[in-house]
Amino acid sequence: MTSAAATRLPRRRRPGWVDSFLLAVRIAAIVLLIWGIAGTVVKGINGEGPTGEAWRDLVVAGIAQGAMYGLIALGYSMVYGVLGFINFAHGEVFMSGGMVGFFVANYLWDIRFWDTNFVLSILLVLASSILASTLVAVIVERVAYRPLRDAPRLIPLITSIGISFFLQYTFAGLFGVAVKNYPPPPDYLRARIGFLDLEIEGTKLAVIVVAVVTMVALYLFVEKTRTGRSIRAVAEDKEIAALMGINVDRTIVATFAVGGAMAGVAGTLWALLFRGVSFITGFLPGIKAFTAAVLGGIGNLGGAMAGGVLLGLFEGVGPQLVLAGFGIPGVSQLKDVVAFTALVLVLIFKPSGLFGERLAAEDRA
Amino acid sequence: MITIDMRRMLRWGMTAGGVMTFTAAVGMLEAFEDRLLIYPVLSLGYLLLLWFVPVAGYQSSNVAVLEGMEAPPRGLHNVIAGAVTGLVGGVVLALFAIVINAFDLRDVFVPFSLKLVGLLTYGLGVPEGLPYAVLAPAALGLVGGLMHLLPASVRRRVILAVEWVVVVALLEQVFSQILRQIRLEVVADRVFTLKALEWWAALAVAALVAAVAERTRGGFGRMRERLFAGDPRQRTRNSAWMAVLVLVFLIIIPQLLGSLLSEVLANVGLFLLMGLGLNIVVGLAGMLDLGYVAFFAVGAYTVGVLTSPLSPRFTLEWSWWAALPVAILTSALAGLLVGTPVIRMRGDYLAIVTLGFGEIVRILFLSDWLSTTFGGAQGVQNIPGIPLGFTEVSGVGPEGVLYFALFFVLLAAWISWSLQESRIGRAWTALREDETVAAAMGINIVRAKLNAFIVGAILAGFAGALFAAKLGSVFPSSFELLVSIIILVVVIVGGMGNIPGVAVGAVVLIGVLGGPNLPGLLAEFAEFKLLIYGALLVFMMLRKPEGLVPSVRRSRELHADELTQDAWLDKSGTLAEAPGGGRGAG
Amino acid sequence: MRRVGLVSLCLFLVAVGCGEDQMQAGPDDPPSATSAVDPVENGGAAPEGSEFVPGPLGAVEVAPGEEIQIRSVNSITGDVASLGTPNQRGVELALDDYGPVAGRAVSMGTPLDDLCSPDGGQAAAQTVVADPAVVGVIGTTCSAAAVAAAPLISNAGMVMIAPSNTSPALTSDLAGTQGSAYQPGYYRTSHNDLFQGRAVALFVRNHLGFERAAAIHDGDPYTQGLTEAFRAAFEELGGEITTFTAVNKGDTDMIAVLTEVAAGGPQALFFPIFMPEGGFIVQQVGGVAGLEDATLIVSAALLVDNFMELSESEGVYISGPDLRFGSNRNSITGRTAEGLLAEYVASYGEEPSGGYWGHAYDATVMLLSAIDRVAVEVEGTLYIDRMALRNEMDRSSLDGIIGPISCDEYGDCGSQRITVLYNTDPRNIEIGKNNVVFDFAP
Amino acid sequence: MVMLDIHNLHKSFGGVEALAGVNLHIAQGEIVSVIGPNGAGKTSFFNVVTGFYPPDSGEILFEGESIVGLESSRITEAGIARTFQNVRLFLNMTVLENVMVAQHCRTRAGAFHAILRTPFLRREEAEIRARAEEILSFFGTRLVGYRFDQPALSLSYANRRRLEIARAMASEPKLLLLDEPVAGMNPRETAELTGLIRKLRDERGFTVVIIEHDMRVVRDVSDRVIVLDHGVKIAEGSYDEVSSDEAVIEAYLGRPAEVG
Repeated sequence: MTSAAATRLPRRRRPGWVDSFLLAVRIAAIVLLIWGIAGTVVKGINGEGPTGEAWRDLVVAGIAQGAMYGLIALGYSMVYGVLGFINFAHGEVFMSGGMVGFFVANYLWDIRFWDTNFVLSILLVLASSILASTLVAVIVERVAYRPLRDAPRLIPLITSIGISFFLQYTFAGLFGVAVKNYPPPPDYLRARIGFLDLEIEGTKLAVIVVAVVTMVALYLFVEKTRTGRSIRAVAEDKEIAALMGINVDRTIVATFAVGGAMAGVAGTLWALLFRGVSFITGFLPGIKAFTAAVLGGIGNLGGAMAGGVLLGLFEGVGPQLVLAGFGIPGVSQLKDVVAFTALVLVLIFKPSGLFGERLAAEDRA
Repeated sequence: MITIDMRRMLRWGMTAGGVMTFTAAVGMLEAFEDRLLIYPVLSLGYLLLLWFVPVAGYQSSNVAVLEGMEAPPRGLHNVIAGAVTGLVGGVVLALFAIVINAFDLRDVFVPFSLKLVGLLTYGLGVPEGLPYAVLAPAALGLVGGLMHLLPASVRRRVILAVEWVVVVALLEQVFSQILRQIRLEVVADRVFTLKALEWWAALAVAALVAAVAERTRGGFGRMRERLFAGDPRQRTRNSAWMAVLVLVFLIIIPQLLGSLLSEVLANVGLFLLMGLGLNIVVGLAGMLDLGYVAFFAVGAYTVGVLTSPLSPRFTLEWSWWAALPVAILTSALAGLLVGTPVIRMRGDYLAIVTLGFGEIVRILFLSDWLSTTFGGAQGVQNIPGIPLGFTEVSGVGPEGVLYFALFFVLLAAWISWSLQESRIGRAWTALREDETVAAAMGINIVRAKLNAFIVGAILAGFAGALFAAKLGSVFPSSFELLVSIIILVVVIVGGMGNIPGVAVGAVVLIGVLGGPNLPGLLAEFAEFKLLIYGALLVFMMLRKPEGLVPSVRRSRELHADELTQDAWLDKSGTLAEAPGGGRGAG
Repeated sequence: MRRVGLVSLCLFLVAVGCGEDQMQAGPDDPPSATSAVDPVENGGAAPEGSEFVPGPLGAVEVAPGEEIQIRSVNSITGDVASLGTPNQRGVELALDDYGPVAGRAVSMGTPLDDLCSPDGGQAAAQTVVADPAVVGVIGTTCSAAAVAAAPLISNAGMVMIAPSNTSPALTSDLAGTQGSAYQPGYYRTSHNDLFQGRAVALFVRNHLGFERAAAIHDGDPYTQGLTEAFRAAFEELGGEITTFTAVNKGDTDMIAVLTEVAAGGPQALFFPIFMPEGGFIVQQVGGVAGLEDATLIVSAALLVDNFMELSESEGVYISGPDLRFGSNRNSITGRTAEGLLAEYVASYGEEPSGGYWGHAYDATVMLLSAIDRVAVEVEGTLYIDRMALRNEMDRSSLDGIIGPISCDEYGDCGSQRITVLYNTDPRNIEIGKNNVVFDFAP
Repeated sequence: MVMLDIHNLHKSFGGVEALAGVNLHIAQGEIVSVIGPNGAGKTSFFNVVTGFYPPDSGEILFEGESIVGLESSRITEAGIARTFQNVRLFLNMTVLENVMVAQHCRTRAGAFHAILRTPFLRREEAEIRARAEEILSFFGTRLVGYRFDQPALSLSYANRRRLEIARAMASEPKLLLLDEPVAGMNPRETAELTGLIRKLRDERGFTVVIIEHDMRVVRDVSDRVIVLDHGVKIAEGSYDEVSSDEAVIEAYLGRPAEVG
């Protein structure tokens, strides 16, 4: 019925100078990307750059680091979905899990239990780390965030900054400022394990497997269980959820608890992968995890994990793949530049994150 | 019969016990045990340990009096409640001392040493010292309870006197320097011994404060009403008067204070300059910018690279005055470059992307790749001061820097006030209220937001240029993410969208507590500074979210519900959107 | 009650009035410190008939019963707290050991924080300079803070002895030309980076006989300066730097940087960075193809227990000042290195988390002994002449915990002995701490 | 002279086709009512015309020029102003500021003028304030005097509706789109507003398009009535013609049972 010929297809928006600027940025990004990668390929061909095997290790390390970010980002996305503000203290919740886990692991190492049956001790460490992180997350929610539930979103954000400082320097006061090293995992876990045709270090494989398992468990919890459904309802609209008989307070506590548990798991994986933990270990990963949550589309749990892995890859592989092609010296120093530039470009191409945000009505873009 | 609410008393007692145990466990008691406040009686460590007990004692029986309800009678039960609260707190503390004494937890909890046990039991060790460990808090709880018996006005004055004694004792350095600066060091030497306030001097200060408070009874309150009077014309006349008064006060201050306080005030000036800039972006236009330090860095590096003889690439050695306009230009350009992609993004995406830009700029200045221009990790050094006729204003003589900082702050205040009271300011406010409707009213959202970004960037550029000249060297470590966060906190805690608010925020947070890289007046809290900072932030946001000196509009926004008794629409109607506003910074 | 308020108020105003005319702002002449005697005899200020004539920089006057004021300015917050806190404790222990000077107690005042940044350093220096009774400063921890603090402290005529600054810019290039940030009155007991850079280059090039090396720093002025010194010295000796790159503080995944380094196929890797990044590199380097047999060299920043206890730190060379204090004895306080370490653990409940506590101890003792020699008692008042103190510091030489201390004309007082230790057994790090495989002295 | 000309306008949200090919025109100086059952696409029509959502296809000509794809602020500048179904005022700004801010696109004082407080700025600010006060006086004594400096959220519901119209007038449009202006008002206020709408056209020369459910208002005020249903125009003409039109009754009341 519509006579297509008569009406030319109208452009979506007549481009102002801002749109043309963003278009230029998009084009420039693509051109630079291709040029960088081409440069690296050329260097690779005449044997300068890292070998094929090195590339694989880079990718695996990026995925493992990304899985870590993803696990913390899950907590971010859940809290953000329900309460809608950036919880700066979530990095510290992750750190508290790591720290408590250290003391348990150290004790097990002293009584020589660690290297005799490692599996049991790592489970003990995992349990203590989850317990600590969940406890800290729930207490923080009860004391600082509950009274501010109806305040405009900037107020709890400043509170979370205060909590972040408070937790950091409480742990510094209680446990000292020195970096604490977990006992080393047993050799069979550190050796390289053949998986498909790849050779991956045991710890990295464990980290990826546990991250996937945790992700699936969380997905089942959120999608299938009653509490999960009420969390999604509260995330959609607090008032309506209350009308439907959902105890909003208990649901929000459950959200914080689950977010804390995720961070606790991440704390133990940190111990396996990096082993060094201190009172400021939580701040930067917290920021990176939120970047991952935004990259994947805030509020979208699958997006958070995928965003985390992608961020890990951008950081791990990006500098070598793109910047080295331009012959820039000391590319690893520009790791964060690549990660944040990637975030900006993704948000320019797709304003609500890669996998689209799932947010309450009034928060939607 | 007056019933004492046992549950409430127990809760306050446990809280008091918890606070005391935490203070001791974190190591604050031990760290400040040797810093005497009131000679020879009170040390800072014990003050930090026990300050909360009288507060808890008072609160445990303090029933909130609502309008229209007659206040419950105050009597003996208040005192008993206070004492019991203190007792419960003391028991908790004693248990803590016993636990530390019994088990050696030192390899886990570093501060749990026998020395701490000695302190908790006033040097008598576990069995003998325990009664004192319990009775001291009980006595303080009793004092808290006794406060009920005093009439309200007397109680307020006693609290004020105590607060002032603690402030004078803590800020001993400031007061002794002021006294020395005005030739009264003989007074300073007698009043302060071993950096503590003599006990009789403490009583004198308390008496003086009580006298002054009694004379200006409620004067401060009256002045505040007149200041924030209803109609705008009278208010502008008031604020003009206020501005002149502040100006005169600020001119004579550097002469009065000497170098230490001029340094602190110069730093406060720098942060206030950036606070006013960020206030335009966050407070007026409602965009949550977490990467504001990038513009500060651009301003500082521009001046550094152009004026320093050791600048790696260009050895232009311009004067600071020639470099300033270039610094403004480059920070404006940076504002444009950062602003444009960010404009279309929603609240929290904007926050994380600006945070990203802040980190990108810092790492590029730090990187070896660009070190041939910006000096990499060694930064740019030997930046000359600001040539002013015969002398040169630089960090060595902070008074000069303070004058410059004040000049720039007044300029920034004028710019943000004049923009706020113009059509651009109205556009920003509308934008913050409801972006889509503002667009429908003909406001070009993109241009309005970019304006805010660029003006904010220029003010940060000013601050950067002054910072480079003051410090004489520019290192990437001065432009951490923490700086952006602290400036945001200054704007929010001070009073978002309100110039005097941001000023008060800067003085309190940067001057007293110290900025990210600055010690501030309470320098001695060194390793516990951020702990106290964090606790203060949380308390501030729970008690007074609209800020220390809120703008009329901001407090209306936060308390919109109480203000509108006659609103026809239900709470969830249009009103619920009002505080949330256009999904801006809220 | 009301009259009391009025009286004190107008007293205050009168004081302000008469104080007005004395002001001179000008930054060039030292602040007119009333308790420090002004260089120009002005009227009745100086006591009659005393034969004490202050030098060009003025003198500190310490009345009977008063304390001699010195200050500690170190990084005691943030991620460098692990280096700064032991420095401050070194000063505290030195004060306890040395006891009173010329009959007066010595007070460190409130410990100041240089926040390991230029603005922190300047602010702390301002706090120090504001109190004219201060004689000298032990600090700063980070070179960046010293660059900003030194001008103020030197300008105030005070003396500054840094326990852990190593940047060449603060003193000299060891060949007679003054460093760009040198200020008169600045001394340090730590070594000069150029020595360590040259020592490590010599060790890698000659002792180990390698031609290809790589370097990683972490964007801190200290580590970047040291790797820069190493690169210059190594290339001078005919070696080739295959990769010169960096990580950021807070990075955890090191595979990326190690892959970048592995691409150049170095025989040795020098990364003088702090924990935890240093630990992450050592733990992850084994998994990177091409670096399996690369020799790892670090600096004293990692001469800490929680690094040396890492199983992967076996076989790592640790270059740095000769921390083999062993049986060294401080000739003035008589305290041995082991005794000081034991005292440290007893009073602070943890092993020192940084390597320069010995340097801080010796710096404090050096300052106190110099004050002792310079102070003059006249009618009960002790005068410490600032210029005389500086000259005394230039001349002072003593045997410290860290070894023999004597200052060159630009303030490098530390024993420039650089040693390279070989960490043989992470389970017993004491062996590693004394297992010197290479020795370098200028 | 045709002021607004719509050709074959399509807009769908996900599966729902809100506008399925709307064709209509508005002449200069007319008062036109747009009516239709709930969900007929009336408000979507307003939102698409004022640039809130770009149309999927079709043409919108305002005074002969296409305004498809323009930012809503550029469309307001072109001369179309609107009010909202559920009053969306700037609640924390004062009554006067709400009207003053709407003159943003008609004034030019930039940042430099503001900072230097130039005479041009002072004159323009005075003009803005005067014009705002004049427009507010259009509604009699309700929104003047002490009301100027009161926050918009303290106004009663009817006054908010009036303020929103005043705000729309302030951007000096040629075409006023009023979205259910009398919804929720009592009969007396409805009658008064109906008179005001006619005054808008007669005294101020606005062309007015109203979305309205109250048929008495439609009858009293509109020169012409357009009926939308399921995103399509099903009838057009005077109120009497339209109210007797077979399709319109069926759209509102549904098909009589027996025909089924």
